[in-house]
Amino acid sequence: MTQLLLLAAALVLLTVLAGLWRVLRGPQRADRLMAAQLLCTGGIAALLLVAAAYGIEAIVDVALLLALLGAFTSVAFVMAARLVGSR
Amino acid sequence: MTATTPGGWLLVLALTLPAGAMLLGFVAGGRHAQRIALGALAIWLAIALAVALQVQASGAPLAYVIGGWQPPLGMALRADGLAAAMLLTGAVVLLAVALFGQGAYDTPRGAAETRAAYAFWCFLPALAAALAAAFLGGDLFNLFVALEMLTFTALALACLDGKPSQFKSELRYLLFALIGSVLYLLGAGLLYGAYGTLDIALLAGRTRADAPTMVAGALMTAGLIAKMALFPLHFWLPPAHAGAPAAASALLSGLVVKGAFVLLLRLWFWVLPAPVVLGGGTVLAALGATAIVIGSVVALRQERLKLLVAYSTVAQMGYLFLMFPLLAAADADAASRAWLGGVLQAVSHALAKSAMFLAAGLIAVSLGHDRVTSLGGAARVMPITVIAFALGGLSLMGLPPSGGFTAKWLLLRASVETGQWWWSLVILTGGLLTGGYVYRIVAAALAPPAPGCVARAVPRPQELCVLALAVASMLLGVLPLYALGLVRVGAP
Amino acid sequence: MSGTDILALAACGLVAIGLYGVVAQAEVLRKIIAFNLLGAGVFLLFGVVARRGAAAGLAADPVPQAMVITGLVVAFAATALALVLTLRLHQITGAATVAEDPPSGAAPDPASEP
Amino acid sequence: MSVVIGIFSAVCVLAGAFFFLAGTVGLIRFPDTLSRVHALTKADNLGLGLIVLGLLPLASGAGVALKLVLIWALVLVGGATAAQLIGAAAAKDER
Amino acid sequence: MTAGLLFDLMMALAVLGTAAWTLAARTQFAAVIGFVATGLLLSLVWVRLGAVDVALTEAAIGAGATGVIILYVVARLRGGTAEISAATPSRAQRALAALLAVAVGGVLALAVLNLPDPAPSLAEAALAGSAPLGLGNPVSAVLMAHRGLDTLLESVVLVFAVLAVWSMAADHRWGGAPGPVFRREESGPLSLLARVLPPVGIVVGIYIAWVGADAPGGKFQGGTILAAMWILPWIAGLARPPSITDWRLRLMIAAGPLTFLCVGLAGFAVADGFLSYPPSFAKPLILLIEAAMTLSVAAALACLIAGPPERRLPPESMAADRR
Repeated sequence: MTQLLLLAAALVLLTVLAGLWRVLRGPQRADRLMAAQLLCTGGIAALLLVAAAYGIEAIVDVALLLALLGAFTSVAFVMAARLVGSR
Repeated sequence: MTATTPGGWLLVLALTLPAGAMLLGFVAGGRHAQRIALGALAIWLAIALAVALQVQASGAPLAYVIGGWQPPLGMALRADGLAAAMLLTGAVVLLAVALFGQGAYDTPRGAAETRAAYAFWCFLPALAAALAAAFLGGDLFNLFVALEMLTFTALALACLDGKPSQFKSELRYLLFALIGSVLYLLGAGLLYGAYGTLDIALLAGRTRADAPTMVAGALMTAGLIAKMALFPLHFWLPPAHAGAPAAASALLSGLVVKGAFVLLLRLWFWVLPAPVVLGGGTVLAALGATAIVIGSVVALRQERLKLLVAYSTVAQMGYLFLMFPLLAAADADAASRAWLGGVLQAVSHALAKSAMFLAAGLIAVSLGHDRVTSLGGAARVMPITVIAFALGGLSLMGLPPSGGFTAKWLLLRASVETGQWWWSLVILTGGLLTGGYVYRIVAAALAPPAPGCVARAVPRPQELCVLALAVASMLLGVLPLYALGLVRVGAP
Repeated sequence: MSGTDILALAACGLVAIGLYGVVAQAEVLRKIIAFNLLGAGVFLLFGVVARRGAAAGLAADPVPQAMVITGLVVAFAATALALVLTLRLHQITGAATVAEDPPSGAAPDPASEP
Repeated sequence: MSVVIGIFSAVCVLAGAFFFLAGTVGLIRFPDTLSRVHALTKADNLGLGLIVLGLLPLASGAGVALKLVLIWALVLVGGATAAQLIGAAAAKDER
Repeated sequence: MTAGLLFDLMMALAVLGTAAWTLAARTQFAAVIGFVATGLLLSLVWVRLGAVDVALTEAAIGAGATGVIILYVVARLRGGTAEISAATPSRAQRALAALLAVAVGGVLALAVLNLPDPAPSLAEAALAGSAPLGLGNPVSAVLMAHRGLDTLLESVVLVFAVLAVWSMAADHRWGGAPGPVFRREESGPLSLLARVLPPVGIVVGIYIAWVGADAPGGKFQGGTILAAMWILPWIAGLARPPSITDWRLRLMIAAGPLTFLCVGLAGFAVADGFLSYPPSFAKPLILLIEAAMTLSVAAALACLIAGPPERRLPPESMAADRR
């Protein structure tokens, strides 16, 4: 089971990184914002899988923090993008 | 093994009192901040004096093991002669600047809190806390935090006027200082990786001349000399120091750069292994010598009084690096003289330069400008200020009986005794050039006023603060030598 | 070569990238971002040191970890300070770099000294 | 742990990972921003949701399980809000 | 083992790739996104390095808070293209910078790879030292006791920074509220999030701060979450930051370091001296400091993100805020 969970974590991370590469290229701000969000979600998934694989509960807290601040950060970014856009 | 010495609690007090005063002033604001700061700085001077007396009397460094946790896991505060002398200097300069600042940053009863005054009275005790942390810290990482405290305080003080022309040079200063800190931190990380501690006393004598140690030493030195504006990393300093308000310039040039200097001494003569010091010291001294010559020549050609004084700081900081190869020399007597000379140079420069910056500020207020060519009449309106400026200048030149004279004389002797006579040529040349630019100012100030020039009188108390600092830098030269023995306590 | 060594090299690479950015980029804002990358590299090096010091059943030496936590907070405060200065510089003068002014404006005007 | 639960977990986790993969492929292949937003939200919510579902039986206690669900809920709410705002911004950009 | 190695290699390349991309990004906005992405990856690396406490801090402060604060400045900088291109270093200068960077990186790599093996470590000492304090998390023990002075000074540095940021304001704006004004969003997803998220976030923030004594977490991480939950209603236009002359705000910012300082000095009377805790009472005292610090970190971070005061409040509320 541990192996499987770690494999899934690596798979998620790998696909997220591949997607990241695509989206960081843009062309729009929206694409880049999505890139960050995708990375955040992928990171959370990978962390949860690793936490379960090794049985380290504290890692779940990292994922929790990422989920909370991820929501906050994406919204803050969109609001800032609006400020930039309104120039 | 560090043990808490009798009187070690004084070190805790020297650190916590100004920090607490800053926090209380921050909350209370307005007029209260001013009163808290003045009171705290006065007590701080008494504490610094007590520390110096205790070190002098016991002839051994003071130490305090925080929380009873022994290094390497815990941390210690230590005050050797160097720390005690610098702490005392800092306390004198800070109190003088605080009294001086009462003129410009006073909040009268019932008046609303203003931005500049609030920031000034909060950041004075903040600077005291930062200096105490930098001088007394016994742990390289703790000293990193102290460096950042110094940077933040210095930057805020420099921007006190909120003048548009100033933001660019202060931002450049901040970038330099931050990169300097990061490089220092990088070196500290390597040292921890190599030795498993960052306690200076534990590292002393344990370091090896291997790759991690050498690289760490190089990175930390580079970071610190960027903060001290040693040639060729000096160009941020003159505009940053000259653009600040007078009280801030005095603190920046007099004290803030000395924080990094003390760290550099700790790094080189306690932490780094002897072979590195032997080889690298000459390089540092060569850079210092270049700084002396170039800084003085450029100062000589400045049109603005404050920029001139700022370039003089670049040159005078150069002298501090001359002690590095002399200390590494085999001759113990000469090394001891070089140590005393170098530290004395730092102290006397702090006193003299802060007096000169404050004097330059008063002159600028009185005349409404600080163009060197039209200072005529200044000596008539404010003789005390001009005398103070001249006394500070004498100390920088190294004329007897000033503190600068004793410092430069000791360095000169040490350089001859160790057979490194070429440094003495630099010292003499620097003295002559310094004489040139000080003469330029004093002569211009003594000249009759240009027609149409209106010079306003300046408040007498402010003039007296300036004079007190200049006289203190003079008195340093007439102190009997045994009193200076303080500096030798715990020397490397 | 162990995994920790690979991450150690990544830390060195991050330091190099950050240093290049700080020196070679013109805009202050990008310099600040690069400064943060440089800082991240330095902290990562502490992480490598901590990992190498794993002992007593701990996955990493707690002392460098505590230093990094302190360092991260200090670096954040420094970034905030640099940013506010950048913003004010821009608001007042319209400048986005710290390049030398043309010589005429280089000398600060001391006339308005308090 | 019973075999049934183990298989359930494995299937859910792998399905979640697959959704991430599918979302990424969509992200790479789709031509315009709005359809990429669509691909992303699917991957996000379903992929993470399945992984959380798969990990729930493995959780060591109720507290951890609660945290897992909370994480998913937060990602859902945050992702939905951000996607809506991003979409609105992107639509404005394209106009 | 080789799978782990491959994973490390992948993470290292990803971090370096996003970092390089951050520098190369065409717009400042893109550069910030790249920076946040790098930070996110780094927090995964920290988990990999076994430093979960740092992973939390990196995610909260290194990536989240730093990214947001940079972005709000990016959003307000305009133009300056001519000036920027004039100040951009020439190709030769850039090559020189690259050479310098590669040299430093190379020398550093040489040094790191030559660190002694086995590495010196204080892990054992820290573990032994945390037991008498009743703390299960040695990192917290190091932060609060063994290297307590660092933490104390660091919390003071945060106050320095807030004050420095405020003091950059224009004179006539002194006494105003920090930051730009956001349009009030009565409905829509943002306003919903700004109402739903803070209650959850506050609970999570307090939990992360509380759990720090025995598991990864602590005041800085929890405080950052609380700060974010304070900022959110602000950018949704639902709440207004208080005036910087409001003494309650100032007390909140200074409460943490003041409490730390007082407990530290009380050590002279009730324990072995400065910053030492009486053995039977260590944990409650540490928790007291942590609680005050969490509040202060939250307030200080929120103030740092909001920036200097940018507008004056209406006169009547000014009078109320001033004592």
